[in-house]
Amino acid sequence: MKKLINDPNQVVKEMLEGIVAAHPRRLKQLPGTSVLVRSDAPVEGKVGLVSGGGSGHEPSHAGYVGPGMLDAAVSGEVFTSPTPDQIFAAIKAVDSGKGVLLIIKNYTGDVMNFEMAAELAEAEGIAVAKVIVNDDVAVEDSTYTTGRRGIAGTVFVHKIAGAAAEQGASLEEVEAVANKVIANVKSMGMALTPCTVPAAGKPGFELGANEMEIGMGIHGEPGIEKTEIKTAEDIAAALCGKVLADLDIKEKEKTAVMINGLGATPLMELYIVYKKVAALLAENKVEVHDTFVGEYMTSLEMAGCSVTILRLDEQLTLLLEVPADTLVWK
Amino acid sequence: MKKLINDPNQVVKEMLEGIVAAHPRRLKQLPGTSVLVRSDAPVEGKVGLVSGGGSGHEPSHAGYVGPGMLDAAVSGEVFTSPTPDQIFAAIKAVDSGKGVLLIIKNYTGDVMNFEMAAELAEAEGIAVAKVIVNDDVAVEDSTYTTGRRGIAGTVFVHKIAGAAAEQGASLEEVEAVANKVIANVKSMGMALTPCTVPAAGKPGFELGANEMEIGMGIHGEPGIEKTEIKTAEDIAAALCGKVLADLDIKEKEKTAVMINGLGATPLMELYIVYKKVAALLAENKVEVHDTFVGEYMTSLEMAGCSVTILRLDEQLTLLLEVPADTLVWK
Amino acid sequence: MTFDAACGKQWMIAMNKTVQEKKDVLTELDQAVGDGDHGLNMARGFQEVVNKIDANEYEDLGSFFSEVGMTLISTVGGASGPLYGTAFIKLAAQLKGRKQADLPVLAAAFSAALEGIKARGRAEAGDKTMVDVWEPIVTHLLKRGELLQVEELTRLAQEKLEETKNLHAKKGRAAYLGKRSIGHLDPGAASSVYLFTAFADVLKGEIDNEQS
Amino acid sequence: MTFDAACGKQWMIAMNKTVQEKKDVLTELDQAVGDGDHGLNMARGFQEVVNKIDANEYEDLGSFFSEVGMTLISTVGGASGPLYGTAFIKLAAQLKGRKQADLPVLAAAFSAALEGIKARGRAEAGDKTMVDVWEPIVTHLLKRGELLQVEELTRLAQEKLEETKNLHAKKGRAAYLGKRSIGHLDPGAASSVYLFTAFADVLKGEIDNEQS
Ligand SMILES: Nc1ncnc2c1ncn2[C@@H]1O[C@H](COP(=O)(O)OP(=O)(O)O)[C@@H](O)[C@H]1O
Ligand SMILES: Nc1ncnc2c1ncn2[C@@H]1O[C@H](COP(=O)(O)OP(=O)(O)O)[C@@H](O)[C@H]1O
Ligand SMILES: [Mg+2]
Ligand SMILES: [Mg+2]
Ligand SMILES: [Mg+2]
Ligand SMILES: [Mg+2]
Repeated sequence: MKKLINDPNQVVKEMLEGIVAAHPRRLKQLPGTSVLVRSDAPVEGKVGLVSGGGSGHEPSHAGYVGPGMLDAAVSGEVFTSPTPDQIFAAIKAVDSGKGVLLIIKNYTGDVMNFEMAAELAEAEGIAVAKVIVNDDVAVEDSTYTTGRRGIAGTVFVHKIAGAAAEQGASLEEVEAVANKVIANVKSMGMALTPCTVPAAGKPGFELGANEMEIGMGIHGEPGIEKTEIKTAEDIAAALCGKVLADLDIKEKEKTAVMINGLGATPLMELYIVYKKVAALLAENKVEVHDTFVGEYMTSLEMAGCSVTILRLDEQLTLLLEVPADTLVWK
Repeated sequence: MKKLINDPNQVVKEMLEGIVAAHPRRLKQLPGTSVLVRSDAPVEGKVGLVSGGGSGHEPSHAGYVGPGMLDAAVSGEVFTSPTPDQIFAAIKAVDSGKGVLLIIKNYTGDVMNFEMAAELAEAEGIAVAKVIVNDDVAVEDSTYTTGRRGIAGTVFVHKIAGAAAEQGASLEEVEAVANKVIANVKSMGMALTPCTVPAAGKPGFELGANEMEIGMGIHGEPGIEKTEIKTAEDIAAALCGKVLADLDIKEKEKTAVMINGLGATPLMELYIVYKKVAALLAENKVEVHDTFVGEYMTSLEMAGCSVTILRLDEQLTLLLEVPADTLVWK
Repeated sequence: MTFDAACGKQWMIAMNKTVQEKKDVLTELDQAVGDGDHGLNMARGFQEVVNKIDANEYEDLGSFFSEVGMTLISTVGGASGPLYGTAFIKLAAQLKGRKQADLPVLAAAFSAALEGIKARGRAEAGDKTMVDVWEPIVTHLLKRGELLQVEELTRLAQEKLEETKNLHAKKGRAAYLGKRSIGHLDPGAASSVYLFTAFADVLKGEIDNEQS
Repeated sequence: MTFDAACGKQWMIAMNKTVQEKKDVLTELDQAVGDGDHGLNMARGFQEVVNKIDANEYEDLGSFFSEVGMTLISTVGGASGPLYGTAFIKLAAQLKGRKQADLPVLAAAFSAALEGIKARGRAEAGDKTMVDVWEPIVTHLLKRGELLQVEELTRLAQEKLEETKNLHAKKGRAAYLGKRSIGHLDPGAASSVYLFTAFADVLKGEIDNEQS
């Protein structure tokens, strides 16, 4: 394990201290917690947005805290959902009386911890709504199982729900638009190399010198299948094909596209992937309104990428375009 | 070599196509070249700024093209300076009659190719000025040698010279402020893992499982020495110490700091490094006006980081704060 | 046999000891089907439980288990934190005000704990989760009451863990693997075996004490 | 012995053949002290040179070498592109209007090429660059004139390359290594050996032709 760290058991704590030291005008840390909130929280007359999850997905989630996006990001240990007390602290810190929306990625742990926090908040009379992001089409969708994972598409939920909240929408309205994004956003990822949870000290899985994992999650969880490495074009076609099919997108529909790097993939390679994705969308006569290429939802130092497509209507387009002022999304 | 590519010999071409496909409103490619210019180039009444170098440093340099920063980025093959004809094409495309500043990193290849391009441009009557960035304190400074390399500090030159140009400064003024940044910016880097030039197919150097390279450049060129891996704190202290000593910074002086990831280093680790850098600067009573943590000048998928410190006076502070509108710096 | 807060402490200390020793085993199980943090999560949580309870005295089993549950909830995170946390909170609710409990009372409390896990996790037996150990153990405790042989408990837990190997995961992170989850043990079921083994050891100690 | 554009073509074809074969060798040398692209740069550049000249006829040596130089300048990049490019442009300037050249004329032209390299790169002999091969070769060519023995050329180039091993680099990317550059051959000196070896082979062919 080669990492720029001091103590594998202190990485989250030290990272949060580093973030706050670097961006004191933007972010503050709730004392004694792993919660970062925008420095002017709670914002009067605005629904509060809380997201979070395990650490190791940076810039998610602190990178999206700020005007026009999230009010708070709660960080758990690496790849481990934060605990209810932490989430509850975040909810209290961002509630201005207009209620709080929790944006949760669909992992059992996250769902349970956020639910427990919501129960605590409701017991104190705070209005809380929850949305659960499940954009990962790599996973079979079924009501009998946990369902699909939430991955990079979550960032679009942050952005669009954040814009609605900033414009003064009610909790119900913000929840509704967040759910609209969730219904219209799909993603799929792949990995070329594994990643190592610092405290675990060894890679979460193995891939041969010539292997890749298709349908990879963002926690080193195994994906759909291991195959031989393919070209960027084949990979783009596989990911994009499954996403488009699942979205059931029609000609002339408008989309936003995200090519997300998982941590160690050079931007150069993400753009090479996008070149093919753009060609496929053009072939399918799908309109691309805007494109985002970079690291938005990572998995430590994993090499690989995910492709996310969001179907846009007029409301979503407008909200996507509202400027935000966060570390990553401006 | 595990890469998301199609053909190792086409990576630059395909990347540029991907960038233009993704950001058609921001950037356009000069036909038949590897030059990306801001879509409204040449901008009337503004000095043009051209930077570039070998590819593999993304988001440098195309990520900094746009209002308030560069007018054009010229991309060579991976880690290979672009050729004079390409640079010349960029100069012609961004010159509005007010002259063009070339921002060159101090590598023999870059210097010679940009110089030859400048000669071609001057022969056509275009006023050209050149500045050479040499912020890497890892390298001995001497008039008998090539001198120091240009690394991540270059981004501050782009930003500040870009702001001056956007405000209507003359070529001489833009050149002067660029040189002021260069005189006041120092960096040093280190690597945990090597990187692989796609067409070479194997890593540029080797590091043992427990080794790191201190003073690493951004091309996989060896650094000052190989040592055992140290903690993030020790590494931060080593890099920051050398940079501060070289800058000869005094108490109460104002700075901007950049912790730059070389490609595969998680943001988490960069912030852990920054935590220590912030502590060291506080100890030295150095004021940090602004901090930038992320991937600004990479070296393909190398793991490692560099620390850059820029001494700010009032002029540089104001210019640093002017908003830019580029892919990476806003 | 009666079980009091002192027994509870012994139980948690024994559980923590096992978990610290087996941290890597749990992590490896979780690497195969999940995200590789279950050993870290359990080690962090039960260490904190032991730190907390060590310093304190407890009036009754309710306040003891409540402390355990709250500590797990606020230090473990992930899926296992709320689940184990809920289980202990349910034990606490059932045993509130009791200084000690006999086997039938404990069995009823474990039954409530199991219901708590199932409600929180929306999992059933067969979904390849900790429920696959908890449910047969609770059934057994309820059935045997005072007649419980502690060795049966340990053996049964271990058996049920082995059976998770052939299951196709429906809940938790392993569910994302679909059929590829078959052939691996469930990490939470494994940590549950440690929990019931530690419990059985405490019972055995008590029974031996009483008999001597 | 006279040298014309046809000889020039042979020279470039031979050089390209070697460079393609030795691409990995050059890359490895450059990985040790630089950024590992010298083999790729040379292979890209001389391939393009061969593609360009193959299709064309050249009136004189000037237009031939000018094409070679411009092609290298616009396809190689890096440090070696401007340096080799400048060298050929200087050859072109010296040989402008000449259909053919004898050894003393060629020697003078190479001398101008060397000056071009040194002016462009601001390097001197001893700085561990291609100049460490070029300078002694040019001196030798000037000294021997018509009396040149081609084997001497190849041997001398090879010898001078070996000597770069013990030099401490002052120019080019290897200079960043400081003392750690000692013990490695200079990649550009190695490609220069290929260039002069290919040149010597063409001369040898011409001489053999004339004698037969
Ligand atoms: N819905 C559920 N119901 C019951 N148990 C579950 C559920 N989801 C997960 N588990 C248990 O939790 C264990 C995983 O715990 P852990 O690795 O600590 O959390 P996470 O999965 O969030 O990383 C699984 O092995 C399983 O036994
Ligand atoms: N200033 C210089 N003068 C003469 N030759 C130089 C100079 N700098 C570099 N070289 C030559 O160029 C070679 C490196 O070429 P190459 O690897 O293609 O370019 P780069 O160093 O830009 O990657 C060196 O081995 C050396 O022989
Ligand atoms: Mg987890
Ligand atoms: Mg190079
Ligand atoms: Mg887990
Ligand atoms: Mg090189």
